[in-house]
Amino acid sequence: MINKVVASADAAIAGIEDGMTLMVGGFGLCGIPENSIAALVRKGVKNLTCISNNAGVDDFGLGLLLQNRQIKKMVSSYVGENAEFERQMLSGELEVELIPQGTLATRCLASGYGMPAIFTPAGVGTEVAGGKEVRNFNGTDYLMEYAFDSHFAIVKAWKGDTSGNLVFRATSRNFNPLMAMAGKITIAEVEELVEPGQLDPDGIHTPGIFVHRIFQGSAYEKRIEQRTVRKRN
Amino acid sequence: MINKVVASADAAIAGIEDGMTLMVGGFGLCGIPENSIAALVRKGVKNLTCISNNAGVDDFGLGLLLQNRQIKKMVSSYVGENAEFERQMLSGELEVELIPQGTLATRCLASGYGMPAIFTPAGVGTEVAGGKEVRNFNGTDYLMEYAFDSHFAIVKAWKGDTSGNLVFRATSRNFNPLMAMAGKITIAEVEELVEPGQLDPDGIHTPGIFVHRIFQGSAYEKRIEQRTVRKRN
Amino acid sequence: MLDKNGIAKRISRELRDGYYVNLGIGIPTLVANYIPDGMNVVLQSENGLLGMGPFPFEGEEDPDLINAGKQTITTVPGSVFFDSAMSFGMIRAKKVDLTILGAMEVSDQGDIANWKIPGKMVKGMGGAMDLVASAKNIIVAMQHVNKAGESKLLPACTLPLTGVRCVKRIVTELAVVDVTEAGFKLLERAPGISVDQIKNATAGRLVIEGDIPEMVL
Amino acid sequence: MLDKNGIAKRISRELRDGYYVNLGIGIPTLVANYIPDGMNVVLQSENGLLGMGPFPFEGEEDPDLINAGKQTITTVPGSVFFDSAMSFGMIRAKKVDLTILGAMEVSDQGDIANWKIPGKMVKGMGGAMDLVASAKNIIVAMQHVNKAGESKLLPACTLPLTGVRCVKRIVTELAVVDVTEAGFKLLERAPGISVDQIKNATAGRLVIEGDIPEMVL
Repeated sequence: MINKVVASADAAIAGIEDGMTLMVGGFGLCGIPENSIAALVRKGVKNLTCISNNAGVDDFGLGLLLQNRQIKKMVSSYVGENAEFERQMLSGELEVELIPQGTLATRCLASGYGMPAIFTPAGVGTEVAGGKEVRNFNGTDYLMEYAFDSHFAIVKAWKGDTSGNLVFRATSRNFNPLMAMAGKITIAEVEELVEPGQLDPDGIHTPGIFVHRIFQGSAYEKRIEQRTVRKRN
Repeated sequence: MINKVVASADAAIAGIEDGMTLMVGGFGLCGIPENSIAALVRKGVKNLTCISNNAGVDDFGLGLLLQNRQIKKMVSSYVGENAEFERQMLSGELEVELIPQGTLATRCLASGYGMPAIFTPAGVGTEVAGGKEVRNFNGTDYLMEYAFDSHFAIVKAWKGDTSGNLVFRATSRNFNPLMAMAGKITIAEVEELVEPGQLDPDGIHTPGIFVHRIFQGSAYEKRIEQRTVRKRN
Repeated sequence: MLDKNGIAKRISRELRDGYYVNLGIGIPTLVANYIPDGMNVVLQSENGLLGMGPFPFEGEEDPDLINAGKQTITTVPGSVFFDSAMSFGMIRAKKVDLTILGAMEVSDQGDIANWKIPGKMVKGMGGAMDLVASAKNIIVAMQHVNKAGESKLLPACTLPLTGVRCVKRIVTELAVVDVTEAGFKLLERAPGISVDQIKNATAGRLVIEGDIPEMVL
Repeated sequence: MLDKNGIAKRISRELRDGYYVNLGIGIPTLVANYIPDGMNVVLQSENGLLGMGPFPFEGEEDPDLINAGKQTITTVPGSVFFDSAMSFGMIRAKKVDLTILGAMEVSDQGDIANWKIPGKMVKGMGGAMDLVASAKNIIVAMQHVNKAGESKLLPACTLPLTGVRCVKRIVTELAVVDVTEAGFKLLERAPGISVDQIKNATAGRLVIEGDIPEMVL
């Protein structure tokens, strides 16, 4: 097996330069690559375009890059709950492209599967359709949407082996396996790094062929955005 | 959870009528729905169109339906190793549509994911491209291929729970999860049927929402087409 | 006049045994509290879960286990996790039987607006555009009139659209209406609400045929 | 003149550490026997496996574990199984570094024919059309001439095509040639084979520049 292990988050993000496009996994703060984001803050690369379902909160997740003025453009489906984001967007410092969540996911899938474009009914008849090709199949209109083109994808998995095979846990899976497939260079951070053969070959979500660099992250904070509980009776 | 269990293979194939289109999982004889095929032979439905990567061998798999003259048309990527198939095809009794294997798989995926068409470079410039729309993206030509439309999908899994969640084993996965997603009505036979909660929710390949009927098969023969071994030193 | 829980309770009567259901944020989430005993309904959360359970007990929150509203949740036996492409795949392929979501405006052709108010901070459509474009059955849970007393059931939406000609049924604090070729068709009145009150609160075309029964909750 | 194992051995010199490789049926399968010690090469089998191992020991065959040629095989530590859509997804997305397959004919523009002979029973293209359309590097392992002594390296294929302008390199019993704008470019001679022998066996345009070295095996 091919060894994809790098020593640290800082080593993993080598080659990420000003102006590049990054895909960043996670849904809200769930399943985000915390260690890699911290390394990007340390590195200080600027003018990034980030394709990510959300933009973090003010002081966590991609919010840390926003605080540090490292992001030029966000491509997301939902960017609420982030005052600094709102300020930068309204002041024109930050460019925002909003995309339906399923379209975002499927454009990642298209990249990973080598399909240049897909058809989806999401957004037909809305401002999202502006400038896009509309095509009717069997009486239904669909928008043609293109595969994403990004320099790097950065994802977070639960477990991974040294050859880059990844397993995700619960809903922290979300966009991670899709972006892992879509990156020209894919960086994976994992909570637990194991040797090849220690993951069930039937249970791997992302085959290592899609992953170029892997490292075991540390000190995961896993912040909860909406802590909702019920009382014990 | 919703209970999808039916009593037998014969009960599972209820509603399959003459002239219908069926997707049948498996690659060669690996991962084929043996019990359901036997039930189709017993039922004797005729003029079937079968979408399946292969056509079995003379006396096993879909070959049993061919022997019994139940198939009008095969949609496959490879149909070698079947003398009865060859005889029926050359005599004009059997219609055959050959499709590149990746196109076959992706047309199933398209159905399962509600995408009316996909683009693939496979077959560009060959006779497979005949009559199809060719479209250039970023300097490469692609064929537009349509999602499959079938009445039933019949798949074989290793384990399944009563709500239809499926887990496949090794390379018997192949087309099974794709066809499971693509069927208007999906029938799954499993080697072991368990209660909801007994399968790892992170390790399920096909969510039960795609499966309409499930039953535990019996007496799996699992015939091997090419028994290749090496000597112990 | 119904409160939010009343709207949710009325919508729960639209559930059928064996349904897979996607519940939006707000009133739709409350519908989960009124699933009839013994009825098997599976909740889909578009961030990658089939079989959403109730909120966790305090101290048992799992940061890796949230719903599309980013709330901590639990699973039920038979739950399954998947990625976002498969999640919207099953939505797009119409495997989800019923989608219940909120709206700012609905037109009498079934258009819906629920994601953007010009001049205000736009948070994004999330999965709403995918859900409304693909759902085989959409019920909207909403207030009949806004805080200024203006109808939200309109001849045409004034806000940017989320989807066109997709809403099938609307449940409000005043009424249940279906979207038909002829406009909003009044089906039921909320307890104590008159047909005239509903007429006055509805700006879009309203079809009233025969006696309009009061809702059974 | 090389035998089949010789061709496979020569092709094995094209492997690089860290490559993901798809091997077709026939001579390409033999390449697996010549992977240099210590080189990490991962074999992809398009029926849904990364990390194909050797054939099983007798008695250890697993009917659920086969390769694309339907042969019983084994896995290696770190192997992973996936469905056919993901398998061809990774092929289409050019994640497989090298594809080695057989051919009936190759043209001097890189067209390949390897799936159909008119008048004979057509078995189907299997995954060949996907592989040749998408591979970032394709090496063809084939005989230079057919049993009748006719060249299979042609100005244009006579058989139905599998793919167009896709073959990069060809290894035969006589030679190694690259497909270039100017036609087949002769790179190496098989041991004991002269340039003239190769010329005589090649019907397509053949570019010969300088001294042509003998293969190192």
